[in-house]
Parts: sequence; structure tokens; C-alpha cells
Amino acid sequence: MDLGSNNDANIKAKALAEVLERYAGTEGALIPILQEAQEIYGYLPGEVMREIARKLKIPFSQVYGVATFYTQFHLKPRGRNIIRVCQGTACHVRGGARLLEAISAALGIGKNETTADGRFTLETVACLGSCGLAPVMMINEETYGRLAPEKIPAILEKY
Amino acid sequence: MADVTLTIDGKRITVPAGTTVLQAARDNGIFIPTLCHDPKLTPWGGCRLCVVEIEGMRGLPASCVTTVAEGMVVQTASPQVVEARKMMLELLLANHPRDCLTCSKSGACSLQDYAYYYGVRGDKFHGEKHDYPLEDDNPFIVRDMNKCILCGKCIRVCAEVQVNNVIDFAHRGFNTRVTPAMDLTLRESEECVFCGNCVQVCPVGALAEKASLWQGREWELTKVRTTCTFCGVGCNLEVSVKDDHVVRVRGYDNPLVNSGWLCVKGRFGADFAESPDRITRPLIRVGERGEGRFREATWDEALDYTARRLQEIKEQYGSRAIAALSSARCTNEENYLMQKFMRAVIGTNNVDHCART
Amino acid sequence: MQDLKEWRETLQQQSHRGDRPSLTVGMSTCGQAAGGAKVMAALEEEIARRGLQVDISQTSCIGMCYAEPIVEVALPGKPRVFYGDVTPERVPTLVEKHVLQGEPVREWALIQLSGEATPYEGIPVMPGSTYYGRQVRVVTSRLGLTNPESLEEYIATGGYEALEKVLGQMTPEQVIEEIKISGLRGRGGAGFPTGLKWSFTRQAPGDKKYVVCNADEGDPGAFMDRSVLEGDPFSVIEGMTIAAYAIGADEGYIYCRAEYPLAIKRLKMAIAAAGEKGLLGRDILGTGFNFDLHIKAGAGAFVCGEETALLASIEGRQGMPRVRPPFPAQQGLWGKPTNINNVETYANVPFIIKNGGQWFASMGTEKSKGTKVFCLTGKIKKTGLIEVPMGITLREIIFDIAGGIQDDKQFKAVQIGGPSGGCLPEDKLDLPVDYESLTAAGAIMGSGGMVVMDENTCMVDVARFFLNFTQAESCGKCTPCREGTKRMLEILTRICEGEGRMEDLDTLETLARVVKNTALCGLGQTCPNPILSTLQYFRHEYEAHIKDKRCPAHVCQALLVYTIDAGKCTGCGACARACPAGAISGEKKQPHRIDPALCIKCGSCMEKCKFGAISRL
Amino acid sequence: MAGLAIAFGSGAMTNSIAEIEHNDVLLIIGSNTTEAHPVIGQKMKQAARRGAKLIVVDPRRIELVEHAYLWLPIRPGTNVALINGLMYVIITEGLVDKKFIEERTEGFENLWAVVQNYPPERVAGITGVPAEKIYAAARLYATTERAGIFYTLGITEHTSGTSNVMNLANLAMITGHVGKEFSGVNPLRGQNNVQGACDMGALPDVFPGYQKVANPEVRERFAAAWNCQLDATPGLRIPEMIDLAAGGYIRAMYIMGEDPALTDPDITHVRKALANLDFLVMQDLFISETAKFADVILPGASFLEKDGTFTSTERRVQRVRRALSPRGECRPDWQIICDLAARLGYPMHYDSPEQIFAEMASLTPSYAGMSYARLEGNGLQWPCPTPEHPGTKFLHAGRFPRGKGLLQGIEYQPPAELTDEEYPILLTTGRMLYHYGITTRHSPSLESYRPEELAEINPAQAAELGVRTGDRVTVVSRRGRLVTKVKVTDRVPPGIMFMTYHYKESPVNILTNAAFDPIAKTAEYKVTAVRLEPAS
Repeated sequence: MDLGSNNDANIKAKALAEVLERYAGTEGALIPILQEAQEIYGYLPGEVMREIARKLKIPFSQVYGVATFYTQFHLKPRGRNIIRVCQGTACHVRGGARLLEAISAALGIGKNETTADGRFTLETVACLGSCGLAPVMMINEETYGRLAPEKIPAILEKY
Repeated sequence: MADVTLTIDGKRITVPAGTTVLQAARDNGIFIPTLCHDPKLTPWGGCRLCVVEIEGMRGLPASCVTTVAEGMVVQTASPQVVEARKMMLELLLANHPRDCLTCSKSGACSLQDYAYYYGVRGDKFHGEKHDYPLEDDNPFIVRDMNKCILCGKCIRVCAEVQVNNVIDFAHRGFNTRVTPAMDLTLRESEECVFCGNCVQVCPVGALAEKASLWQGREWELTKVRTTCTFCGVGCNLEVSVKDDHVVRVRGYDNPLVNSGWLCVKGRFGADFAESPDRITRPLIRVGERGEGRFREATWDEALDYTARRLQEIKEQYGSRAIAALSSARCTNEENYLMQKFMRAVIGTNNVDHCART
Repeated sequence: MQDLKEWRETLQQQSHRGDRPSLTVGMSTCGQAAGGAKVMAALEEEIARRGLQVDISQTSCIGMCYAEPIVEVALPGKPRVFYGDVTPERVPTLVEKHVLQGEPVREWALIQLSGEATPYEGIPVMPGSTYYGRQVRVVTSRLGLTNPESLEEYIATGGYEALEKVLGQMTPEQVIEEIKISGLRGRGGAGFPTGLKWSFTRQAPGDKKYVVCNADEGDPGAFMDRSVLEGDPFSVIEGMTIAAYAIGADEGYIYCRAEYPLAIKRLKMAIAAAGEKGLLGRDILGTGFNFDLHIKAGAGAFVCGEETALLASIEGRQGMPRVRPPFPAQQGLWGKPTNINNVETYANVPFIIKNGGQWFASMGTEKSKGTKVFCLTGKIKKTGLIEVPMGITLREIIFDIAGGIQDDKQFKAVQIGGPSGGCLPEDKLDLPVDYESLTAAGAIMGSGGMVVMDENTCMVDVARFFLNFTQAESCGKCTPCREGTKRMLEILTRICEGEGRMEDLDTLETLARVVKNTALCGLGQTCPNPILSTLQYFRHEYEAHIKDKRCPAHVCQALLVYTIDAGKCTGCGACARACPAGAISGEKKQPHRIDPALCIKCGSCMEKCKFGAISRL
Repeated sequence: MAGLAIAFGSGAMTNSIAEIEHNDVLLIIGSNTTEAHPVIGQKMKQAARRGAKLIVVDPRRIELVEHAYLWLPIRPGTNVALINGLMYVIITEGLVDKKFIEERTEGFENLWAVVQNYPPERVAGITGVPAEKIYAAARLYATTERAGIFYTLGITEHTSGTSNVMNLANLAMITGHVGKEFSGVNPLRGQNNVQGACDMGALPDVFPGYQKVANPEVRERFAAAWNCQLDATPGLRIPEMIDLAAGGYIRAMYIMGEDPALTDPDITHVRKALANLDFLVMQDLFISETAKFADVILPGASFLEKDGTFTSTERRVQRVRRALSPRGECRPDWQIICDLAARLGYPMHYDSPEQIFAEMASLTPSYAGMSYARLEGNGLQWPCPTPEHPGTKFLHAGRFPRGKGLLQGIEYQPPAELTDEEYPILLTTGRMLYHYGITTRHSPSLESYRPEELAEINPAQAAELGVRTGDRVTVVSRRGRLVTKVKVTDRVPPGIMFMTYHYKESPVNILTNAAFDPIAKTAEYKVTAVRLEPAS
């Protein structure tokens, strides 16, 4: 391990410790803590979950159960940009599936996969609640509506 | 608590308020199948096999989590109920291996019993099945998660009885599985103490005692109730034997002591008795004292020799030159006899045992 | 409390629009998705370039999602004009003509809100427009018209009058009574009478009680709650505060989907602002009443919309529902009595208190009172968010308000109530929208998602779509839902792929019925509805898939056949180049042909063909 | 046991296992229950899960600590001081049960005379337990109605063992926490039938039922029943036997199912004694370390191969039933004893263990009401004096066997052996979950899972030695040395290490000190000064 990554690990560990400190004594804090831990690490490494379990005095098995129950949590590292294609009803009837295929083809990855260069992770989401603009997708925090497969390459280009 | 009167299958039944419909039915000899229910664990209501029809209630409520109410009218075997139970069994079997022929649970398997009872073959659906690797990396328990029906009893027993919380449901929906954190094995988890209480509550063949595999079928076993030898708690055991060989040990439900639960030693440690290291014939020393070299002897020879030497020493040095250690592992009867032997036969009170507490 | 009254009066005087023109951009999620931020930037640039004295601000979703991005232009003393489909390119013209010359650009204008001013000619006036004419906006009354991040605007438009009234003049019992009189029923789906629910929680023994807002709007095709949270967060907070007072709670949670970052952000701002002004927290309005409100962001599980799963999730566990009873009103969050309502329900509360239960009860039908917010999506002309009185017919909503079917195609079905709901055919269009009628027809009110389908929608595919959703969202706790949704999905998939058998329909029907009857929670009990309703109304489509190996709507790929009409084909080769499977061959300038063995039925060729030579059967 | 006998007049667990899950406070001291008594450990954890508060007194961070409301990490060998500190708080804060003290006890002044010198601030210095934890534990224990004490060898295996137990009895009595359900003073007995062996009179000073051999009436009764002459002089305790064997006074020993050459303290001395005997007869299942010194080894039967009864820690007498036939030519131990007796001219014949039990019950008042027929079902708890008596769930209701409970002030005495520069680390020993005595070493499953010692050492010691989990170290005490693998863990605090006694390959009792409690003659297994060296 080089010094750089060591430093990085220390910074992250410190950030995690701060989160745990902030939630100390708060009931039902597991999910928000996991959310913040994922913010810090980009995903939820096993050791991080073990540490959270120990600090919260919650069984490790339960922390793992919760982390795998909710689709928001990721146990593997993800790409720098997260594409989330809406699979809602409105998007479905307006061609959401073809949109997903087009992105998948453009990036050469399937659902829940990450490009080799770590640039994109492709995910789906049940509904983004922007049905009026179907079909839609989100890249990171930005929502794109009224999409068509042709529009995809230009959008991906921006990231 | 006040009593409640209800009707189940046309039979008027009076039970204490707060009783579940399931309990009320079973207490009155009415059959309702269950997979996830265990009176010693918190109610779960997940398997839905115990559904019944209750007048005025929507759908088919699960009787294990429905409490009785005054005037309630319950049907436990209406066509609708039977259809639902059959379908539930079809669904479970659709995702279950077809290896009853060689499954160690055969003959004691709830799923098998109910499938037989309802005449369900399990051939209605042909779709995806789980394909998990067999977990047998520890000497005590084999886990075949392909047979797991996700009743969650093992999780509850681990959380509520053993209070170790080693396992929980992970993932969700069709992919739900029971696992230690990180999908590790029990051994890898380093948290499991192998009490095996999960094995005992498993209604199907997903969990089994490793040493019992291929050693005997359920109907071949003779069951003996006895008391555990591994500590002072006095847990009650049910020892299952075939051909003078212990196939497995389970907890016997003595509600005043262990309520059927055990620890790793009580459940898995009885194999010491069949160890090849056992001395099976009397031995007489041939080498130097402490060297540990012996020859086999007959009982008569060994007992005669022992009696003669004790007699000689008693005569030569007096009774008090002889001492005995009795045993905190032997029975009361044997301890009684040992002290009687020393006092009445040898003539000394030099008898003690290792009683440290 | 006196302070609040005075403050409101001051604010109301100030809020009479000043002497500067104002530009307001719709910046809710849909507005942003349509490019609202770019329009905002273009406006700012244009105003700066011209050095104008103009206020630029943002608002939430006015409901006309089909026309986003929407920009409102208001000149002092003139009506507020709303422009739809605004692009950065249109911005200079808009500023030039409307802001500088005072002349609205009529061809781009959607609607105007004139208030006391004289309306412009040639622009529909909001209450009288076809889109808004049939609507009655209560919960959505501020949406798109006020700045949702401004407590001042909320108060100036009558906000917190209800809380003032409740804390100043009403006992908790009176509050509950007023809600009972209103006839308000839970807007989350099941339609349980809200006043009754509150009284249960109030009567439940316990010194600690909670109010919880279910903002885990997970139905695909529904965004009512998001719009309300983004557009009027204070109304939900005020409603919850009133509920807390009524049931005797001092703590509350809003459980909001993590997929709604903007809603969460606005809620956080609103909670902070209300807390700062003594409208939340300790000693509210000096009355000694305490109420702390927290936000919990969901983590991605549809089942958490089920109330017991939601509570488990707030407690930090897997969102697995548990059996009721005990109901949350008896044993809810951490075992304490808890009142759970959804966003729209709470948002109605301040209006009911302010205007009286009778006023609310005067709207709607005998059993379904008041208004309901719906999301209109799918193959209709005007997708968006509407609020209508209960009892309006589906036809009025789809054809009068939403303008009918896109491209004037044939209406086939409307799906109401999301994955728990059902698909209703044309002959059910005159059904009044109320809880009982919809349930009787095989759909449910649900939270208010309405997806319209046209002749190009395959109903088997729709059923499969919903099962795919519920199967993925099943928590796994109970057998019928965990295993049953999987098998139902497999059967539907087989049918869509042309491998179905007629006996599959019987199995599907029996399985669907059993799952409905035996599943543990609402998710499982209602997930067969899309199958049962499509089997009921569109059985012929299933049979066409199975018997004729044909998808009447030309949706199910495996059943499609693409052919090239040799007479129309010019041999340009565009189709062959577009084909990802190399299934198209032919000499240049000669008619091409498709090898059915290689064709993957993606339709790319058909899209590329300029001569209409490729057809799909 | 001796401590309770002095304080109450009889020594046994006062309450029942089934009561544990209903306790509201459990003071667990010197008991690693989840490993030594796992099923009772379960019940304690269940109680904690239900909301009961566990006060765990243990130098190690044992599993129960994770479930504890309060953990008092005590320095080994300082229990008396800690208990005095608890009583100081309870007395000075007026949390005593005055009525109970007046009506049921004697000697309170004597107790206070000692306890007044143990304010928590001073006790903290002796025990290493922070004073505020002593206050908190004392208040919690004293003010909770259902508060029970549970202890085991961590209390008794000290030179101060009897004092420790008497002091726990003091603590329970001044708070009125004895003589009723859900409280009491509960020694959890280690071996499956250690309670029974004591009850049966396998002790040098008493006949079955704790009837004194020195009492002529008692002796007469037994002499008449057994038709023999009986020695009036109490016999020797184990350490005395060992010493006298080494000194040549004891010439022969008969050892049934025990392994002093592995499990007794300072085994070098034990082995010398055994080697010095003229004749040693062993009756056992395996060739144990002790059996290697035997002249004759008689193969007994395991618990699976015979009928009989065990008496559990809660005084419950339960049936043992034969499930297997004895292996090879093995014979049930009771038959072997009978055969030997006959050869020594004393006809001893029984058709079955049931007959033996009946004879025993007729001579043992606390068992007098029991019979095999009555033991079917869930067993019976003594005292059970008559055939109609239902057995006794908890002891000392209304009255102690000695009349009034004896309160006696006890001064803290440091352990016999202290750490110094040469031996800076304190070794404490005990059981572990996967093994029991030595039999489990012959269990293929258990042995394959835990085939060797993993001595627990703190990361601080590990760092000094430069070792990691799985490495070997040499442990040296004033009496011996051994090599063992280590596990590096913060379960043990710096300066303390832990080993089990199960492994003959690393026999920990080569290190331990044969200093004994003067009354119970229990050795100080829990405190040995050692040093660690890299394994050569």
C-alpha cells in the first residue's frame, strides 16, 4: 500500500468515526449511517459494516441484512458516474426498456455493472417520479427527461 | 384472562382470550399445518401454510398470528383453504431439490409430510431454482440452502434463544437467504458457537448434523432420553441410536431446565463415547510407573489383582493408607457406592472428589 | 401567536407584487429534468446582458409536466403569464417582447392568472382553461405559484392559520372531530378514514406517541407526493403538527424516498425555517406544545410504503412487514402508538381546519369526500399533475383534462393504482373516481397514479411489467409473494415469448387468487391485481399470444416478424447498416431481405428505413 | 460450597435455572457462563434481551460483557475487596433490607466493622474497578427486587475462595436477596454431577446428605444399614492425599474418572506423588495422564452406556438412561465397585442402579422422598424429604438451616502469588466452550474444531513479544514452563493472560500454584504469576 492510499484510508476512517460520533445514542440510526458511510467510501466495504455493527452494538448479520435489503446500498465499488435509468410504468410504456438497451450498448455493460475504466455504473430505478417526462434517467444528481436512444451518446459524452 | 368462545370447523371451542386461532385449533385436535411457527419463538407469520378462512375477514389470515375473538367462525379445511395450502406447497417445492430419496430429513420433514397429506407432487411450476453451494466446512453442521424454505426459525432461535445473532435474512425477495454477514459460512463468521439449536428447529433438510448423515433414517432410530454429561446445568438429551451407534443428539424439552436447547458439547460431543481411544479391556501395567505401557487382562485377573493388592496394603499399612477419588462425572449411584466402598469395605473416610465450586 | 398574525399581515402587504417585473422558473424535479436549469441560466444571462431590474426566482410544479420547462412572466399590475416548452433560444424573444415591450408572446403562452388585473386577450385564464377548468386545487393550490422554499410566502398565502386556530381555540378532540366531519380518507391507497385513525392513536395508552408521514411514494407512475413535498413542504409539516397535537405526540418522522433528493432538501429547509420561527420544536407559538420533526431518507425498497415495513425501516431494520394487528395506532414505532398518513393526507389537514370539515365534505361523493391528486402519464397528450373532486369520471380526466390520447390513437386501457392496481378498459371510462367504484372494477385508488395506454400497448406485457416490478420488490418474508410473484412472472414471460400454453392461464389465475388471499402485506395481496384485471378485461390478448403466437399490439419482441416489402425497398442499405445482428442482406440497389433466424427483432431497421419498406407483423 | 455452608448452613444453588429468565438484575461474578454453562448463559442473555440488567464482574471481556448493563473489569484475586465496596455503598446509602437483617441474620455489627474500611475510592485502587461503577452496581443490585448472584470458579478457585463466597452471602443477606424466588446466591457447578458427588458423601467428612461422620448417631445409623464398622475420623482432602502420597503415608489410591495429573494445580508435584504410590487402580474411559501411573486400569462405561442419576447444579436429580451397550468389555462403574467389594469380603449386590438409589434415599433425608418412578418426567429438586413432597425450587424461605444467617466481616487478603519483575504477567485459567475436562479431547468433532490451546494475550504483550495469533510462546511460572499457541485479543486486558486446562500438550497446571483455600482446599487456579518468552 502506498502512502497516498494510506492517507486516503485514514481520512475516510476519520470521516466514518465522525459520522458514528454524530449518531451516537440515536435510535434507528443504522440506515442513515450506512447512507453516509456509502457517501464516504462510494460503497459499503465489509470492514466498514463490521465497524458500524460494533459501534452500534447491532449484530453484524443484521447490518449485512439491511445493507443487502435496500437497493440503494452497494457492496462493491462503483463507477465515478452513476446512471440510473427509470423503469417506471410511464417510462415503460414510452420506451424505457429500449433506452436501457441503448445505454447498455453504448457503454458495453449490463445492469448493475461498471465500465472497465470506472467511468460509469449502470443501474435501474423503479421510478424517478418524473413520469410526465418519460422516459427519464438520472446521471448522478441530474435528471434527463423525454429521452430517446439517439440522445444518449451526446449526454454520456458530458461525463 | 377471560375466556373466548369461537367455532372452528363447526365445533364450539372455549379458550382463554389472547390465544391464537392455531393454538385453539391444535388444543382441540384440529389439524393445521405450519412451517415457520414454533411456540417457543416469536410469531413470524411468513410461511402462510396455516391460513384459514374466518368469516368477515378479508382473504385467508394466518392462524398462527390471528388471535381468537368472541363468536369467531373459522374454517380450517374449506376448499379455498385447501387450494391455498396446496399452492403454497407447490410454490415451496418448485424451489426445492427433489432428493427426498437421500435426504437425511426424510421421514421427519414437515414439507414432505404436508406434501403427502395434501397430495402435492410439486410439478406445477418449472422455473428458476436456487443453486447454492453446500456448506460443510465445519465439523458439526451441514447447511444446504437449496433446501431452505426461509421460515426463519433458525434466525429466531439464534437471536431469541442463543442470543448470538449470527445469521439473518440477507438480500430480498426470491434471492432472500439466511446467512451470516457477508455471506460467509458459519465457520468463517467466527461468531457461531455451533450450539446447533438452528438444526433442531429446521423443519426441512436445510440444516443437518454432519455426523448423522448416512447413519440412519428417521424411522430406524431408537430415541432415549437422558441427561447431559458436559456441565452442571443438567440439560435433557434425546439420544437417537441405530445399531448400537449414536446417530445424533438433540435437546429434550424439559421446560424446567433446557427447554430442548443445547450447546455445542451436548449436541455434538457425545461422539467421545465411541472414540477408538476408549479402553475396552482391563489393563495391567507392564512398564515403569508413569511410562504408560500396559497389557490387556481379563476382568477376573484385573479384579483379583486389585483386590489382593488393596487387601495387602490395608493389612500392612492400615485402612488410612488407602485413599480414593470419586468422580463428579459418574452417577449418584456410583458415587454412593464408592464412598460406601471406602467406608464400609476399606474402612476409611479418605474419599474425596474434585469439587471446586 | 399574536406575533404570527401581525407577521402574516405585514407579509401580505409586502407580497402585493412590487414595481419590478418578475420571472419565475419551474424548478421541481420534472422542470429540472426538462432543462429548467438551462432556461434559468439563459434568463439570468439575458437580464444581466440588458442590465434590467428584474426579479428571477423559482417555483415548483404547476402540474403541466407536458409543457416543462415553464416560465412565469409577471409585470407589475398585470396578469401572471405562464409559458411552456421554454428553451434557452426562446429566452431573448420572451424578454424582449414581454418584459420590455409589455406584450405577451401569445403563441408560446399556456395560461394566465389574472387576479385583480385585466386579463390579456388570447391567453386562457387559469381557472377557466380546459386543463384547469375541471380541477379543484386544494393541496396543489400553491404549486407552481409560490416559492416553496419561502416560509414567508407560505404564511402570506394563509399558511399556519390552521395551526394557529388549533392551538388557540381547539381541543385535540375537536380537531379529530373536525377531521371526521370532513370525511377525509387516507390518500395513500387503502382509504381508511383519517379522523378515525387519529382517534385510535389518541385513545391508545402510552405517554410517548409518534406521527409519521409516509412519503415513500414508490408506485411507478406516481409523483403526487413528490410534487407536493417539492411544491408546498410547509403544508405537510403544518398538517403533521396538527396531527401531533390531536393525537398527543411530540415527535414525528417523514419517511421519504431517497430518490427524491429535491423533496428531501426542501423538507430540510422547511423544517429548519419553521423551527427558527417557533412553529416546530419546543413551545410552539408559546402554547407549551412541543413537536420535533425528523426526516428519514429511504434506501430503496418499495415495500417500505407498507406501514409496518416503513416503521421497521425507520427503526433501522430490513423493511419486512409484520402482521397486523397490532396496528401502529396501538404499537407502532419502537412499540409506541403511532399515527401514519401519507403526504397528501397531511397536506389536506390545514385546509380542512381552516375552511371547516363541512367545506371539505361538500366536495366529492357520499363516501369519498374532497379532492384527489392524480398523476396523468402514459400515452396521453397532457401528462401532468392534476387535482380533481372525487366522483369525476375517468373519461373526463383522460379526455377533457388531459386532451385525449397522444397522436389521436385508440384508447385501450387506463392503469390506476400502480402495481397494486388494475387496468380498466374503455367501457369503464364512465366510472366515477371514488374508492369503492375503482375497487369494484378491479383497480384501486392507490396513491393516484394513472397510466393511460393506447392501441400500441400490449396488456400481457403490461402485466409482466408490473410483476417484474413486484417480484423485484418482494421483501421475501412470506411464501406466496416471494415464490408466487416469481412463478407468475415466469409464466407471463413465457406467454410474451410465445411459449405459453392455454393451461398456463388457469394456473396463473389460481396462483393470482391464492397470492391475493394469503400474502402477508398489502404489496403481496394486491400484486396479482394487474394480472387479474388484464385477464378479466383483455383475456383475448393473452389467447392471441398463446394460440396465434401473435402480439396484437406489436410489442412482444419474440412474436414479431419484420419483413421488407421488395416493391418499396430501394436497396439503399441503411437497414443493413443499422442491423446489429447482421440479419439483413442484399445487393446494392436491389431489394434486401431479413433472415428471420438471425433477426433479434430490435426494430432498428424499421426506424432507419426512409421508404416505409419494412413492416412488423 | 463451604462458604455458603458457613453463612447459611448448607451449600448449593439457592434458586432454579428456570427463574433466571425472570430476574431483573443478575450479578455475574467470576463466571464465564456462556462457555462454562452455555445453556444457563443462554438464559442470562435472554433475560438481558428482555430488559434485565446484567452486572458482569470479570477481568476478561467475556461474551456476557457484550450483553451487560455494567462491566466491572476486576483485577483477579480482589473479589473480597470489591464485594466489601459494594456493601459499603449499600450500607452507607441506607439501601439495606433492615427487616431482613433483623429477623433473619446475626453479626451485622461485625460485618460493618470490616466493611466501613472499604469506601469505593479505596476499593477502586485494589480492584482496578472505577469507583463510579462500584456505586452504580451497588445501587442497582440493592434496589432491584429480583436480583440474583451467580458465580462459579472465578470466585472459588482462589486462596480466598471461601471468603469470597461468604462475602457474596453477606451481600445477598444485607439486601434481603435470598430466601425467595428470582434472587439468591447461585454457585453454578462446573461438572455434570459435582452436586451429586457431594450429596452422595464422596467427601471425607460427611456421609450422604452432608451427615457428619464425626456424629456418632449418624455413624451408628450407617453402620447398621451397611452392616460394618465405621471410622469416626474425617478423611483426607485431595491436596492432603497428594501430599501424603508424596510423603509415603498414602500407599494406594483408587481413582474413578478423575485426572489429577492434568487438572490439579502444580502437576509436577502431583505426578511425583502418583509415582510414589505402591498401588494405583484407575477406573476410566481413556488412558488419562493419571492412568499412565496406574497399576491396573479398569474400563468403565460412559454416561451413554449406563443407567443412573445425576444431580444438576440446581439440585435437580434427573435420570441417566442407557442408550448404548458398553463398548467392548467395558462395565458400568457401579458393577466394578460391587465386584471389588465382593472380592474384598464384603458382598455388595444390586440388580440395578435403581436398587442402589433406593438404599441411598433411605439413608439421605434430602433425597428420602425420591424414587426412580418419581424422577420420570422432569426430575426432582432436593430437599425432597417425603414421597409426597414436590421438591424445592428455592432454598431458605423463612429460615436458614443454621437458623439465622451469619454475617461476618471479611478482610481482603491479596492472592498467594503476586506478579513481580521476573513474572510480570498474571495468568488466569478456566474452561472454554468446546471442551469439557478431558473427554471431549476424544470427541472427533469437537477435537477437530479446537485441537489446541490458544492462550489469550493482549495486543500489548503480543507487540512486546512480536507475536501474532497462531504463533507460539513459552510461558514460565515459578513452578514450570510450557509452550503454547496464542490468540491476540483485547478480551484480556494488558498484563493478564488466559489459558484453559484441557490440553495435555500444553498442561497449564504445570504453571499453577498449589496454594489452597484454607477451608475448602480449593487451589488458586485463577492467579499465577508468569512471564512470556519467545518459543525456542
